[in-house]
Amino acid sequence: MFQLALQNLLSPMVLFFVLGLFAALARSDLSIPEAVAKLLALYLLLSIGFRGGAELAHHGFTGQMAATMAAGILLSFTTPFIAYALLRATTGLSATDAAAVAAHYGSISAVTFVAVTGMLGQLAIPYDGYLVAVAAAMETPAIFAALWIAPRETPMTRPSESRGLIREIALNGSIVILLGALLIGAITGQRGMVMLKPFIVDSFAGLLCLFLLDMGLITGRGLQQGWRHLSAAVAAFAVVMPLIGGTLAAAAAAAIGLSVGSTAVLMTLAASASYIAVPAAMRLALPAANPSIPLTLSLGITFPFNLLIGIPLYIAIANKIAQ
Amino acid sequence: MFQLALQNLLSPMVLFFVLGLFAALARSDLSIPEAVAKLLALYLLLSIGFRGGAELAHHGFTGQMAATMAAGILLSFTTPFIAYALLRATTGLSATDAAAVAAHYGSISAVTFVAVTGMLGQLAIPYDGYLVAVAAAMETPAIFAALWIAPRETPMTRPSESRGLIREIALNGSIVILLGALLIGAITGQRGMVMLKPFIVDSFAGLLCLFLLDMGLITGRGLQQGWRHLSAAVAAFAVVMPLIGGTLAAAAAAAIGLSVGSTAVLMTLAASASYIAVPAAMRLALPAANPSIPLTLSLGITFPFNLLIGIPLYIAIANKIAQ
Amino acid sequence: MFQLALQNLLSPMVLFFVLGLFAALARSDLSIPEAVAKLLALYLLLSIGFRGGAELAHHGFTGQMAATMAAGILLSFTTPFIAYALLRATTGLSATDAAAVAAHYGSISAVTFVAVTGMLGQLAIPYDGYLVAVAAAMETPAIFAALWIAPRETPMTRPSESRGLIREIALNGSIVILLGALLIGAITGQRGMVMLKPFIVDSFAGLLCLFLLDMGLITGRGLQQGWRHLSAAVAAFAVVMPLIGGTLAAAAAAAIGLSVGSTAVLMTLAASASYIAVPAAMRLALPAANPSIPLTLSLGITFPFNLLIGIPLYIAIANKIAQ
Amino acid sequence: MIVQPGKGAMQTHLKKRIDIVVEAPLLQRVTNQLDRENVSGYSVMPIIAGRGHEGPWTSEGQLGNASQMVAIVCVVDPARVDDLLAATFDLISRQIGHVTVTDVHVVRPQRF
Amino acid sequence: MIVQPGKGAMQTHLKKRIDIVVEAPLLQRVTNQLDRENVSGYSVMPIIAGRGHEGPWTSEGQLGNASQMVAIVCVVDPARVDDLLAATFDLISRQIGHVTVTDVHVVRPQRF
Amino acid sequence: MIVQPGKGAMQTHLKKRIDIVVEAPLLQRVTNQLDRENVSGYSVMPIIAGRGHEGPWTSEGQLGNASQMVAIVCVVDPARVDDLLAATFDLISRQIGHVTVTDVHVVRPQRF
Ligand SMILES: Nc1ncnc2c1ncn2[C@@H]1O[C@H](COP(=O)(O)O)[C@@H](O)[C@H]1O
Ligand SMILES: Nc1ncnc2c1ncn2[C@@H]1O[C@H](COP(=O)(O)O)[C@@H](O)[C@H]1O
Ligand SMILES: Nc1ncnc2c1ncn2[C@@H]1O[C@H](COP(=O)(O)O)[C@@H](O)[C@H]1O
Ligand code: NA
Ligand code: NA
Ligand code: NA
Repeated sequence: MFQLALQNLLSPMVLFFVLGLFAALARSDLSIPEAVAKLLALYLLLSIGFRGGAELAHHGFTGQMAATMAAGILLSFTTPFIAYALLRATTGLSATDAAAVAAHYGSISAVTFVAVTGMLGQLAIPYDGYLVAVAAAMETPAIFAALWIAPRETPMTRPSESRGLIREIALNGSIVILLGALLIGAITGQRGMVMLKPFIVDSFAGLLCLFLLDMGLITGRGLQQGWRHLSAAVAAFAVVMPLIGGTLAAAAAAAIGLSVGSTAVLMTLAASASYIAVPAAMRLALPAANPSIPLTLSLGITFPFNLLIGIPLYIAIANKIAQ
Repeated sequence: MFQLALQNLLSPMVLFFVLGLFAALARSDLSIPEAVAKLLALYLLLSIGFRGGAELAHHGFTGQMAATMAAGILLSFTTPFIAYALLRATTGLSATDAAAVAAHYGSISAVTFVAVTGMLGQLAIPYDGYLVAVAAAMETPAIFAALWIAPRETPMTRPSESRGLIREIALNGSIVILLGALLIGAITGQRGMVMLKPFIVDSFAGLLCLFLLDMGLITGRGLQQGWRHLSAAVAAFAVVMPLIGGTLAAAAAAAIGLSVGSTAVLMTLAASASYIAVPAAMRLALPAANPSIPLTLSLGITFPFNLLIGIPLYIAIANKIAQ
Repeated sequence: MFQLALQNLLSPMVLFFVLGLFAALARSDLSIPEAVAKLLALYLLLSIGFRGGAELAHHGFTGQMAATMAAGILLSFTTPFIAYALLRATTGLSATDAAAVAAHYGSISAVTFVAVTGMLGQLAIPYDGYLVAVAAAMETPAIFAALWIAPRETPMTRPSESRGLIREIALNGSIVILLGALLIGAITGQRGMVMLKPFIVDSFAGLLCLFLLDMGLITGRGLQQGWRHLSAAVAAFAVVMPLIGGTLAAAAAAAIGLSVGSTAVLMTLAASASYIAVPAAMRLALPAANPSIPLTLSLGITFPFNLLIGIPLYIAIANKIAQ
Repeated sequence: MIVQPGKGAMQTHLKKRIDIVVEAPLLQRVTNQLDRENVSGYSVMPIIAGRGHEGPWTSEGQLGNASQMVAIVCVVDPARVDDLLAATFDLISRQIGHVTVTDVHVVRPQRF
Repeated sequence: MIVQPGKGAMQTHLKKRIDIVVEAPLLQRVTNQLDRENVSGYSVMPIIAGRGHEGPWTSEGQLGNASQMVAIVCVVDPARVDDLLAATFDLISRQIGHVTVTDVHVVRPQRF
Repeated sequence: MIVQPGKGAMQTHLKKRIDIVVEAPLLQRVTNQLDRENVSGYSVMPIIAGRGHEGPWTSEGQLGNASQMVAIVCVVDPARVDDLLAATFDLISRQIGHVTVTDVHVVRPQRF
């Protein structure tokens, strides 16, 4: 376990994240253009999507896959209720703000997903390809849970807008690319893999480093701006909630009988909090919520917590409980 | 032939194009930053240019090359007259609009060129390196043909501007990078190829996928906006004209005695319609033409037609007629 | 020597630079988006930083390293005095302009550093990894020297600003990424190298070509605009000063007993002039200086001089004097 | 307003330029609203950084657009300003953003 | 105009800000024209999306610039407005685009 | 100003829009200054090319930001203009750049 944590902390990926964090906190002018950050995110999602699909082509559809998918959706829909209750009990956040934060923590962080697959790759621990689909399926149920929870003071103005909102959430870019690449990987299988391997597999670690450098930079900048929004209780939530989510996922994974790698991935997904898809959705659906609070929590505390401590912990636990 | 079409349709490249098309038509917010799209285009042109040059270094200057070059220029200059006559006979387009569309179809699409080389690479069918130079040479003659055809109602204001126009057309970015990389490939030959192979060859398929994803996105968005500019007759032109161009090129290729791969490439070039270089040139040279019409036709109909149906068809025909 | 110069001139890197130069001077609209240029620069710095660190992990800290570091800092701090004296004696530049130019020539060009390592890689001549740290250390002393030299007509307005300036200079992005990647390379050593090699090593030559294409473009555009700022004496300075800096570095390298590769790198660093970090610092510290003069000199004359003639010359000399 | 009568004097006409600064996720809602109001057109311009009541932000390195702002510029006839302000006020007042109205003169009034 | 006389009162002077929105391929023609008219300078600002009579467009993922617009901002002396409108009208009227003129005040009048 | 009284008439209020065009390396100095002056906010907009007394520049392919300009837009109460001009004049006058002030109307005056 300690060995694992150290190996994680001393991986180039994590070190580049720390470098970015340091640069931002030291107010260096190091910066990565927005277009580059978006290219890197697109590449990483496309890569894990495609590889998941190619792996899926080997194994086909199984009952385990259906069970894991159901578990993921359930986790995404139920954890917001836990998160909301916890926030209302332990912090002074308003009902609207608490609901918005709950949506972020029920949903998942595609970037954290990428990070755990990178770490598993380093350790040569395999995971099931269909988890890409599970990740995509876990993005949105939490949003609907949060809209259910949130006080309905501000009525959605137009039905056309709320229809628009559902489409925007269901078809957001990261879901489309993840599922699309998964499908293409499944269709083209080994043949596609041979063609794309130099780009999709060989360059992965290097581009992940560059991406985590950027994540470090924006995490650091977010913390510099956002810390004043955070009471100690709110900050504590951002560490406790991933552990709750991860524990629930561990129980589900054990019940389903997932492998070590898949258990670790499901735990990480449940433990992660969105900071791309859900923040945008909340600006449309819950405009009265203060956007800085969930962003600072998920990007500034939960993401580094998961990257530095959570992921090795989840892998270690998966090692214990999975067969 | 059917086998070939299926293999094309199920290639990762085409599937990523379809994914982008789907995302745009479903109004997903998936998007690729402009800077990334331009990087991908630059990379692809540089790669096929350099590889063409390195191949050329092997074979040197031949009579066949000169003949193919002449054929390409002739095709580019003459097909606008056919296109114009066809449009005026079968559609209600004004003389100016018809001339502008004709320029697009006489010229070539560098992206379609990249696609056919990708497809040939997959099938392990070689083509002659000098076709890169032929492609570059085919970009501009059509523009001059169209200016010749177009009614001269709106006189070019200044001689300095029309001189400027010729320079802008002859030295547009894609021509410079194609020919420049060709030259550098020819000069550095095998030595350069060894140095650059991981970047220029190995990553090609993956980056082409990403690029075609973007092409799918902009094609879908273009169709959404542009379809209302299109009558059935105008839309039909966008499918018929590539077949006419391809047939003429097939005849030329047979007369010259080109190989299967080179015949397929020349047919594809003639069948393709510009949507980067010529649209910009038309805004300067024929401002009275409606820019949406040729763009919707070439990007929204002819490009997907060539990608999905045309290219496998041209390869199949080339297989029949070439030695 | 002649052989070496030819091999340099006919390397794909230099040819792509020349292509960019040609395109800019011919006013082609070929262009590389700013975001892409910044990605390429980031990648190249990260790559040489990381490789330097991985190499360092092998050899550890040595006295030679400390001596070279000291020599580099000394060169950076002292050459501005020489440059200033030379400029004031031979050109009509004002004291402020001369001081600003001197800062550029005392400091180093990270891009030229990348170019010499590319050239040495092609020739399979190794150099010491710690030179990355030396390069980073040489960036800033020249700036302080120039502020010392410059006439103090325009007082820095606020102490907080001049403190800010020092931080900005010391923590500018290229220094942070170079040193950060060096550290990460040193920490992760061989293990990290295996993971990142396809990205960091294999793609290096190709991405360097693309980067030098961009450098050619901006050099050409800079020359087009900037030549009218240049008298013959000022232009001559931009060729003479690198030779002076290179000579001083050669003497230092010989005294320390550096290898051929390391001697060539130290000479190139001393001979190079900044055009990213120092220009920005000068706008803050010496606003009265005309920014076009040093930029045109360092980017328009000294960089191409070093790339085309200087680097092969420094390698040839290093071959003579080093053991 | 007649600018400098003389050789090239061009008649110009008063219009209003409306600048709407909103959160990026809201962009499409606002342009949909402008479409519904039948404005002749609008242009979207990027904002790369800023500061407001919530503190500073920058687009650098960002993956999502939730914390970013964009500017929508729309030149309209003065007679339309009030309707447009009313139409966008609903949207803007619930979210982060603001609207300014400026007098501008144009040469071809029928375009707007 | 004297803005608030008092400790730091700064004298400001009336100038005109000309905003020219044109198709991107036309950019250089317009700036060449401004150069010929000897304006003291101009700034080019990006437009990333928009809608006009031809429908909406966006720069996202675009390879060419044919369907894009850019904004050219030029601050000039009021006395120059008419000439500049006449000089650019030729270009703009044949293409897609429009021009607005706004009153602005500056501190250092001799710069423009 | 009351824009068209009637069904949706919205009361608008006079504010000033200050556009500061400065060299990119100076951006943070200017925004620090605005922070010190306690403005309610500002937006930074990109400039991608331009021409001034030193000749033309473009951001295309650039690695550094030394030769680039950015625009800082700040909407403020008319009473604050003079202080802000004085505060930024110090910075701008030593460097390359300029400042314009424009009358604008807003709906929610208390925001600025
Ligand atoms: N006075 C202002 N002038 C210009 N832009 C502003 C101003 N106030 C706010 N903004 C912009 O609007 C965003 C949101 O501001 P706020 O609504 O105060 O949270 C800021 O980050 C700025 O980009
Ligand atoms: N009223 C307007 N206000 C602001 N921008 C406009 C307006 N009308 C048109 N535009 C811009 O100019 C482009 C061309 O418009 P049009 O000339 O109507 O085809 C549009 O796509 C917009 O970017
Ligand atoms: N009259 C002007 N209108 C708009 N922008 C200008 C003007 N003059 C200068 N600029 C901008 O400010 C930069 C510096 O100009 P200058 O201070 O004249 O060297 C130019 O490159 C333009 O981007
Ligand atoms: Na979660
Ligand atoms: Na054609
Ligand atoms: Na130097």
